Amino acid sequence: MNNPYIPASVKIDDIIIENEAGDIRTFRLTFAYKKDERKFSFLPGQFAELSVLGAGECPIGIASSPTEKGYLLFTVKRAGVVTTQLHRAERGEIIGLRGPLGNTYPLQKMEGHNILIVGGGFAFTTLRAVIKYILEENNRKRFDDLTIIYGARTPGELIYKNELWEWEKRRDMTTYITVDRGDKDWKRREGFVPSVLKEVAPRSNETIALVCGPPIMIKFTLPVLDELGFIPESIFLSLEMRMKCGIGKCGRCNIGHKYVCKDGPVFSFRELQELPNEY
Amino acid sequence: MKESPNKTSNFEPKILAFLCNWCSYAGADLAGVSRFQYPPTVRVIRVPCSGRVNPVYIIKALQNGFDGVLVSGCHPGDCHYISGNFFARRKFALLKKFLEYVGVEPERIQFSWVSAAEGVRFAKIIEKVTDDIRKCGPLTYFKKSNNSIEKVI
Amino acid sequence: MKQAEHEIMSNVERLFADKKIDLFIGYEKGTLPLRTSPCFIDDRNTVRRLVWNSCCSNNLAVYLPRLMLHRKGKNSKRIGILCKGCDSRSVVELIKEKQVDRDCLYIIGISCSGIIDSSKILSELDGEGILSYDETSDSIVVELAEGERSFPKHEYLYESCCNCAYATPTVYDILIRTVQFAPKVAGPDPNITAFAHKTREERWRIFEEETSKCIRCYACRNACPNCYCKECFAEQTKPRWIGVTNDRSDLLFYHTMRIFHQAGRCVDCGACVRACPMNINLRLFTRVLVDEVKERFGYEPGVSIKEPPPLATFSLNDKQEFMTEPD
Amino acid sequence: MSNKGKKVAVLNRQDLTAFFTSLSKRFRIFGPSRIHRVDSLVEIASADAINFNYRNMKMSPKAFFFPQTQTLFSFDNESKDVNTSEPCQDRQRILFGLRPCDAQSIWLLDKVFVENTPSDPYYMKLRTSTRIVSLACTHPSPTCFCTSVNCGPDSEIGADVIFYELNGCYLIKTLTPEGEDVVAVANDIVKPPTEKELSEKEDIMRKAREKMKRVFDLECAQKTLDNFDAPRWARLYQKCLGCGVCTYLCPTCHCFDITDEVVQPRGRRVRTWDSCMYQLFTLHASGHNPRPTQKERMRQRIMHKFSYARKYYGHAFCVGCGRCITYCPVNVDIRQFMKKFMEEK
Repeated sequence: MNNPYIPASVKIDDIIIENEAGDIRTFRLTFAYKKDERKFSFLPGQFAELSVLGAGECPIGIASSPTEKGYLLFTVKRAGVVTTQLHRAERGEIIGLRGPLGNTYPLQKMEGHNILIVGGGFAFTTLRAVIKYILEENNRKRFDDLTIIYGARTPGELIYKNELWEWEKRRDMTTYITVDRGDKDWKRREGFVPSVLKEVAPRSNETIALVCGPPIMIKFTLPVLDELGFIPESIFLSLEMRMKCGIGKCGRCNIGHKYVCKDGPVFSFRELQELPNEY
Repeated sequence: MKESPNKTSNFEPKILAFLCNWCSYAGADLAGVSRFQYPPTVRVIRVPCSGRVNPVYIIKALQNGFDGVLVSGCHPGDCHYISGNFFARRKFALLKKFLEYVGVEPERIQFSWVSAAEGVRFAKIIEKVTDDIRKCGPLTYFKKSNNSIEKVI
Repeated sequence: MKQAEHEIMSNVERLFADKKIDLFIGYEKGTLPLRTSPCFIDDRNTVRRLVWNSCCSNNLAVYLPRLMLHRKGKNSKRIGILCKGCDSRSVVELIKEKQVDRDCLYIIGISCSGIIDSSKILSELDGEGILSYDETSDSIVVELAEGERSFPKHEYLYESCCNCAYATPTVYDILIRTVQFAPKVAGPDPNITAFAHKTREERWRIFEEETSKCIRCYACRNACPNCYCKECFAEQTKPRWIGVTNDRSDLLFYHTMRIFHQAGRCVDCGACVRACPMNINLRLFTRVLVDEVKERFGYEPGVSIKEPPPLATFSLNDKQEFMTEPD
Repeated sequence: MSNKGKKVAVLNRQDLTAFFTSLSKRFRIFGPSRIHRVDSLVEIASADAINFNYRNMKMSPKAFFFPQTQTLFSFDNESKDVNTSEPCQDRQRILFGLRPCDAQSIWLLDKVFVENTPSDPYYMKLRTSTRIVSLACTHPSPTCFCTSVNCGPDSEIGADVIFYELNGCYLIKTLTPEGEDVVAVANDIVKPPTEKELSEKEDIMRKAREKMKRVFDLECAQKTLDNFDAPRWARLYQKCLGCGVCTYLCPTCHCFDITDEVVQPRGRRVRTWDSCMYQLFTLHASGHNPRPTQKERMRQRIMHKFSYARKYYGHAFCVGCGRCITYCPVNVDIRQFMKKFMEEK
């Protein structure tokens, strides 16, 4: 009987330091054993528990899309005990991975609709996964136009920079990148994500909005989406809670009667309105 | 608590010593420089003052396999921070009494004053502490074992 | 006892009427026989809930640090609190440690003649349903299905109350003198001295056996007014001092350190002993520090606000007989 | 409780020892016995070690399936290779003398650890190797309220075999196939029940049920319970100390923590009990805490047992054993809460 608590071993192929402060790193992991890789089929929006033996586990969103074969990307900010150990890990080390866990972005519901992606800070990981999934050639035609609004506090805090500049040049999508406070050689937009969203004002009919970011950004983004005419059923949020088991048993990550690790992390705003606002 | 009667002399105790940077550490340094012989059973942690030693460190040491702990600081009045060792003296008085009361051999936790010029005194204290703890034998009843049986019943 | 109750109620009513306090912490009737429960009164007309009898066991000072934190900055009036002798000593300790300021409190002191240990009576009744209980000046009368039984109070007191030296509160704004029945003269506790005379191995076996009953529920820590740390050493993760399991050595570590953190601060109110669901006799180990501090530094916690705590001060000629001298 | 279809038999009191000796050949038997004035479920060698006049065990039986500390796997801290060999479980176990409320609590825990996929292998290993023989309650204690949470002194949910204590003999009802081979051991010493014994059992149970008048009605308390921001939540939590007594002694509380513990050179990932009443239970590494004060935590404990669990598992996660009432240091009484929810419209 397979044991959901035993992590599969994965090797760290590459570590990319994403921001100037150096406390956000992206880990490129490959499975040590082929049978684990085959079993690990996932879709954008899901997360996994990265496990460092001797330190513990932490839930991190899968930043790579299933279309990127052969490796998995995880972007980790140094915050607690496990993430500090992860940031001390070097290339070639073996760490543990448990997953895929949680539900995915509503890919069927998004088909044939426009997609608006609103991201903030380093919570852009699973959003990157869904963007890469949409931009895949045979997937791109299943979705209409794609608008991305992504912001961070300072230019140094932006993650996946080279991919951002690339997306800006593409014609089959529109990308708005903003920072709260630019520095001297920041030529692009400046301003908070919600205000940029109000200024850009994408059409709301036939559009699904995916939002993921720090609680403060979500608090100000939702009213703007409401003004623009987005109905709660078509706004999807990816939430972050303290998690341990990841399989709906340890009772820690619930919002009302739903477990964020099992029934989430992606919820429609309609669902969240029915649940008590304790998150 | 099975008290292992390992009183034979070949038991080499492992002792942790918190030495205050200004006096005891310098005293230990002097003992080494002047080639005074003392048993190599002591691992040293340098602390700014004997007052900096939190009892949690001492209990943590006993739990992680040390057989005894020595805390050594400046003589009362010599403290670089004026009153560090005075506060420490009160804290250690209570800690020693409490651990002795609950059943830890009093020789396992020892406190001393060694000034920077007392290399000989430092060597003699280490010898005395090592003999005392060798008499007590290895510390088994406080040590954390990694095959701790779970109460799975 | 009834007369003291009325005095408390009238005082609290007057305090609310004069707008001196906006919250009063007292005791209300418990839902279990021989038990009362802390209650928080915030307006005049619920003052009727307050009770006073020999089963008011909880130390109410435990709520003050978190209430102070909660009220910082808001210009709220004073907090009223009912204090027995030991509770008032806990309040003095909290004031001394800057967790509570004196002018934020309105203390109604009540001299106490010892609190009944309801588990002693209940275990004698062997789970018999108690319909109701009443109290005379020196005994508890319990009404059972088939008749009444009376229990003389001084035989069923908590150990801390048996040799309590501070039946009258050390700090108060109003003092209510109940009929004074003095507990035995405060002297060394017989079973503590009996424990002290055992051999070292025997004492350790008892210490290990008592702490091995612990299930890490932290009731002893959360019931103690002195344990107000925001993050307790037992739950720290950076660094992690002790393991989270109920491994024998972690339990020894936890209890050794939690008890030692009360050195020179513990007023021996017995709240930890009452709170422990596994009946660990914690007082057997906490009491030694209270006696040692009294004997070595001549200090008794919770008596005077101005006297500094023993470990926060020192004297040049503190005894140092325990120091190691090379022979 | 319908008797049809379920094998019922009667065992004389004196034959109990014989019943136990034949049982202990195949099973490890755990029964109630009083050690230092505390009733607990411990391994017993013979029938006379059992003490029958107990109200209920202090510790709930969940520790037999979901122990307070359980090693998930161990690893070598240097080479980081993992060893997932679980301790082998030798002979089958019997928990004898569980009260019906505790038996029902195990049925509820099965919903979390077994039916809620992916199922938990550690719990399954201990659960499948254990059979539950419950003993119906004849005189409940003042803190019992099982009749208010659709459980009862003779509830058969969760038990494999149930014993009813009559005067002079025991009426044994086999409830599940696993229970059959427990009773099969005593086939030669049991006899079919007579009408007198059956009616005697009925009125003993009726008397026990009457002793516990319903304290609150779960259905109508449910409606007002979901009012998440009702002012009463602000008054109920104030006296709670935030310790873990109620959750660690509760038979249906199943929250746990997973941590790594290293004692050089070996390490292990261990699962330990945790409590929603603790401050660090939901604290994020960023410092954000969705349940910052004791008000949210007390609300979570009540709501999870009486509202969330009903929506998620279809059954309230409370069996009315009363342990959280008896052992709370400040006498927080969950019956009082539920009565208040019922009275409030």
